[in-house]
Amino acid sequence: MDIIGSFDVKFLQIINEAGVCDAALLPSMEAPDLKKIFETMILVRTFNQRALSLQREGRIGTYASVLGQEASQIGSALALEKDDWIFPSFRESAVLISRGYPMWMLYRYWMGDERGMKAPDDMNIFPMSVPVGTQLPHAVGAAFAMKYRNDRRVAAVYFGDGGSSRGDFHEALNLAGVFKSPVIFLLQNNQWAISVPRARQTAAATLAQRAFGYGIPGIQVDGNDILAVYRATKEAADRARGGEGPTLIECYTYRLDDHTTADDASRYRRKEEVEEWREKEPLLRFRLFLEKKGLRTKEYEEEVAKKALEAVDKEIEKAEKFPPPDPADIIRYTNFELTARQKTELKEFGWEK
Amino acid sequence: MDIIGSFDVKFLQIINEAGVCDAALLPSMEAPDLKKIFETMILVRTFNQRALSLQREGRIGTYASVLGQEASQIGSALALEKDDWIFPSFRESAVLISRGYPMWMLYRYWMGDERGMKAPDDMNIFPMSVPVGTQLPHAVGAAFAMKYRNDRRVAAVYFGDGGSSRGDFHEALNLAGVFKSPVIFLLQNNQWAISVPRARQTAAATLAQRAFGYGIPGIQVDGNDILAVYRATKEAADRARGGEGPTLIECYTYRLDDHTTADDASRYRRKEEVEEWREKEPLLRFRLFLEKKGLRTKEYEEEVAKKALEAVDKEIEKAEKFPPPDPADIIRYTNFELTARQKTELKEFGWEK
Amino acid sequence: MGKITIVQAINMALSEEMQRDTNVVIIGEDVGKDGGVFRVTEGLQEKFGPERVVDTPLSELGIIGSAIGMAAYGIKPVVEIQFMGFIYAGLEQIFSHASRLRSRSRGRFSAPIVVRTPYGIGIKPPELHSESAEALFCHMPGVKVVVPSTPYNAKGLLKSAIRDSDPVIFLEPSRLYRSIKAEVPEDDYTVPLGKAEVYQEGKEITVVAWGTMLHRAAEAAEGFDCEIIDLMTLKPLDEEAILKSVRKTGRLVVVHEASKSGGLGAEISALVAEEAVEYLKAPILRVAGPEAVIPMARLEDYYMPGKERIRKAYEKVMLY
Amino acid sequence: MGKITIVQAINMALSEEMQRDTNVVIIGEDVGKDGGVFRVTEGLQEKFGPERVVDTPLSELGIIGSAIGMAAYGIKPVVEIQFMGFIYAGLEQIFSHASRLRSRSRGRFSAPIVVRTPYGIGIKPPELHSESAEALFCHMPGVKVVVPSTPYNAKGLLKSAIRDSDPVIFLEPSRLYRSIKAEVPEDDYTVPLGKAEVYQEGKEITVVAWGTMLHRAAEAAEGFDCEIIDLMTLKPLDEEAILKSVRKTGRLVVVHEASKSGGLGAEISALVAEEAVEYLKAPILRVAGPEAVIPMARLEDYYMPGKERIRKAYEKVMLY
Ligand SMILES: Cc1ncc(C[n+]2csc(CCOP(=O)(O)OP(=O)(O)O)c2C)c(N)n1
Ligand SMILES: Cc1ncc(C[n+]2csc(CCOP(=O)(O)OP(=O)(O)O)c2C)c(N)n1
Ligand SMILES: [Mg+2]
Ligand SMILES: [Mg+2]
Repeated sequence: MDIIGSFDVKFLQIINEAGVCDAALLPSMEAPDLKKIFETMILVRTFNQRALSLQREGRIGTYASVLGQEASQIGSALALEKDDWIFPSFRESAVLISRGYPMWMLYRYWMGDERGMKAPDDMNIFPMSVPVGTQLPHAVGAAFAMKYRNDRRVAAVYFGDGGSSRGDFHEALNLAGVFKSPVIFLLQNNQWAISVPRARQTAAATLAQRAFGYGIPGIQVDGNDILAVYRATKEAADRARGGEGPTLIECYTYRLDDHTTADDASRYRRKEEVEEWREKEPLLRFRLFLEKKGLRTKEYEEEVAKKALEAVDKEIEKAEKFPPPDPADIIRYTNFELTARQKTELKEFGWEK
Repeated sequence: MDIIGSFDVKFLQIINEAGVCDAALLPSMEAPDLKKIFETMILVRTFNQRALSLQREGRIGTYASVLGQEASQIGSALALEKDDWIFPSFRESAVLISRGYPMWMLYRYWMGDERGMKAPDDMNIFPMSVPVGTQLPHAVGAAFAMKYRNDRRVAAVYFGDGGSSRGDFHEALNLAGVFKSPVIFLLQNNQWAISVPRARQTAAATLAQRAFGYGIPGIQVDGNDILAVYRATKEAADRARGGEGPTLIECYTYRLDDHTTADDASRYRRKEEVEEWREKEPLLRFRLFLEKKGLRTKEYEEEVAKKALEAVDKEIEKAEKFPPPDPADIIRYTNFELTARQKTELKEFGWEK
Repeated sequence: MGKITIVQAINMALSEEMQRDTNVVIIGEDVGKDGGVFRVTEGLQEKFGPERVVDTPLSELGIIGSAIGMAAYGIKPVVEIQFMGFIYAGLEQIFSHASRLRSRSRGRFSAPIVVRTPYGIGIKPPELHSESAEALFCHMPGVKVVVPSTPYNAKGLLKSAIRDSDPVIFLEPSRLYRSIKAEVPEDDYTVPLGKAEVYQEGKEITVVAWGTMLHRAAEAAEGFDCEIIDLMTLKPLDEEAILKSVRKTGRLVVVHEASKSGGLGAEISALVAEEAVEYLKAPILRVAGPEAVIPMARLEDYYMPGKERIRKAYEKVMLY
Repeated sequence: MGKITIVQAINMALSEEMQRDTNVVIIGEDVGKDGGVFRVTEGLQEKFGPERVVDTPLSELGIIGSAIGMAAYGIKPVVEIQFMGFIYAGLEQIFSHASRLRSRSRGRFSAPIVVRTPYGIGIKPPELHSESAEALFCHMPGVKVVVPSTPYNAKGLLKSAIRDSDPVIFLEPSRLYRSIKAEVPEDDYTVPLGKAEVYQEGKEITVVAWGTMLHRAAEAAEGFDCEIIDLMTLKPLDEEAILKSVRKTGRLVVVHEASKSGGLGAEISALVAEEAVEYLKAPILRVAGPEAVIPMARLEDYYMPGKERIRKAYEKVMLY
């Protein structure tokens, strides 16, 4: 039988678990860049820890922790330009915080307030998508429009290993391939979709290899290695801006916490597995790397932690002081203009001002 | 970068365009088997030609020709066992005829009569699926049930290059991979989805390579080589029965006619392309093969053609003499038992007996 | 046996039906080890094994689509969709296939699947976890739509749904899952599909409701002489039960959570306007959600018809 | 200019809007070289190029889903779905995203897409090519639903739809595509969304219809004093137009092709039963399809409300 095509699945790692890096692959970054990454990681982790405790105290609703996925999220988010568009799922707090999204708004969102998802005007960040995987086509469409308008921008869409099983994934990647749209598919393979392990999500050995089926490049990166994620994303973004179309990046990482605060992962996964992965978690590794670079001092770390805590506390205060939403908002944002029935309903419900 | 996976896409051809075969790959078939194949091809072609003329005469409705795809359809259909289940799309007349489906019923169907899709009790043939690609999950489910019941059966589902772009394709192949269901995905890549050429359907070079993304075997076969299609299907069926799960077979073939009788392909594709493919059409090639085997005589061919015409004419007569459907059927088959409203409606419309 | 919740009653129905018929299989996301996000299928995988309680990839279309093939082959899939807001990906499979397979094949094949899903407003969850889209299914011929309102009828209706020969969309009001408890017999009883029940007799106002709103409508009825009908099966409608009551009371209020425009209340109202208009003493009122997206937690209570809104409707029809 | 068909009128609207606004882009299956299976987009790819008239893979979910991203980014996609029966794969994108993006982002983003699709019964096509599922969209908050009935309003309504700030489902009655011809101005006029039109004045029966059924309802009206309302926009309903007419005539008949149960007729009936019941002299009748799957060619005519069925309804309400 003739062989009419051949494909290799590649894996990118730059810093290994011991903090040792492959200098040839290192993105060109100065100390301030590296510090910015570290500081963002700490900020995110602080945000996340506080979110978990606020939830326990009943001050916010169900929350989806990003613990363990900081490298995959921050590394990719920082590799993008200010005008690029982001299409997050519900677990992308770290992406949003990296882009400067106001943390108090994120907290508001998790308090069950839609206003938390009204991105500031200078941020092209779509509301988090709750139905898993359904956001992928949106990114493809925005990327189509960028190309149509000759804007040198990129659309980046985040989703999980679970999301990769949905038809939306397939149709989005296929359309992006056909349109050669400037879109980056940032698959956060954190090994679990609630209680369903990666191996039950698909029989394929990697998710990166799906890319071949759409004629687009695909790569698996060590999703706990923030510089590998950064580099792969940057390369994909450059290619996209250069008119070379979409890329699938599988960030191989791990969800260290429960699925959400409403979940109890001990029902379905072994503690040992979690512990193994805890040793590979991204902050540990980046700390070692910084240490080797001579950028890590005790004072610096303490300073960063303190600042993060202060910042987060201020944001929580702001979120909690924010006035409650107006019930009329329920109706007001449904259509561009109120329909006759909506006007009647506003009156009937006594929501009219 | 490490390579963590490698894949080759293979192409299977047994008889080339000159009718020369690769003896090592030839399925073990005696003269009667080969003749049966030939006779089925002629029967199908006769059915098809008559359908096209009946449509022109206004005696049937819109019809989707199978011209050019006989090898892909008949070769695969004959490789399956009697109890296997078939899930066809609307262009699978050749599959159905190969399985002995009453041709008069097929004509009735194309006359716009649902009764034409009520498969005889001894044939596990689902009604043709009109919404493209949506039948794939049904085959996966039936295959799941076969495995659940320990029936050594196979589900075979037919769909086109167009159908392979739908989310249903993705979710079906992925589920089949996870469940290891005994299902064969018989992709009829006839190079066109109405006016959309294969190259615009996806940026991937082959459709067979999609299989890698689901961890299942995939192969491209020369879809105009009936023995190659037969062999690949047989192997897939054997594997499926042996508990080894699903296979994707891309039959590389060509739609020689318009999409349907309602279409005019000259609007969107070059005549030369069609002519090139006409030279590769499956019957031409199988004739040459039979000739080399000494199985083709003028008398035999004439006899086969005559019998086919007689058979088809009888079926047409039967179809046309069949009494018109009862309007009450509209309502009668909606639910297992009539609802109160349906009972009222039957009365109101005067359809009650 | 003590009092049990709707979650437990449904679990009991599933367990009994699986015991009774080896064809019954549960499929869905997290239904196995995890026992479902609401724990409705808890313990069933242990009892019946992973072949019969099947965890799937995240694939609503594929789950519902493959259930159709399973049912056509002859086994009985009971699908769990995690929240009603995620059933939309499977609508084509339900509308174009499950509901039509019998008609398309003139009776040769059918797809009697059961699709269970938590539905409705009231647990302050994230977005799209509170859908109340029953009307979509009620318009589509060929499917049945069922909503239980008590542990007793949850068990009995689900058993009927599993034994039914048509596809059944079984909507479980998530707000009621654990908020009502009642005695539920351990016997093998069923509650028939297609039959409404008079939840409370009365003479002056017919109230039609289902699920969570049934209880609200009943609470609001204090001081009114309401005949409250628990619809239970939303499709096919028990037309006789509704008409009989309205012919007696001359007044009709329908209460539901979904947006009023095009909601099931419209069909019930239209039925009466067509068949019993001459009995009407008052306008037919629908107490329902506004024409708006169902909000997240902070505004949820405003959206959902509350006691006051319902009482106002009762008051209004009593003015006539 | 001579008389033109609805197909031509829609083509004209598309061409004019593309000329007027370079943001307008057409996407769909076979819309380019082939000009669409009904030739509605014929000639537009030649005129505006393949970047603006975009042939896509066979991917309804992807087409509608990506249109949402396009619209949010600021271009104006006009999607063609080949037949309404194939829109179901895109329902999640419409229900969970297009219709909610504005609300979810509190006005920061919106998805004003236009989804055009041929719809309805009457051209004897294969299965699922005759869907009449408008009611599904009418129940979902946040989208508009439009059905033209003449070449004039087809052009004017489509132009309004393209300029609208909400997602619009634009349903084109395939039976009317080439069966009516009329003069259509070459000017840049629009017909507003949300407004019904009195197609024929009358005093005794209010008839509400749209698309193909409008013409049937009018033909059947001979000998009756019918006020016939062409709804045109199905969502949001022009409640005032309906109520005003019913308050005058005291009788209402709604005619539609879709299954009666849960069809849009129910909402119109319920509106009247709620707001104008005291004006009613007769039951509100709905002439509609039965609770059944829309059949293929041989039985099509039986399913679709015919003149006789409509006349019977007129006769019946006139008995009161
Ligand atoms: C379409 C859909 N189905 C089900 C759910 C319920 N649900 C929420 S998250 C989740 C698992 C998602 O897994 P994955 O995509 O891997 O993302 P992760 O949670 O791991 O970040 C499920 C099943 C949902 N939100 N959307
Ligand atoms: C979901 C869906 N979308 C659109 C159509 C209209 N349509 C019928 S056949 C066809 C092309 C199908 O192409 P392919 O899958 O390659 O099959 P082929 O016609 O080549 O056999 C289209 C677009 C349909 N039937 N179903
Ligand atoms: Mg995951
Ligand atoms: Mg094709």
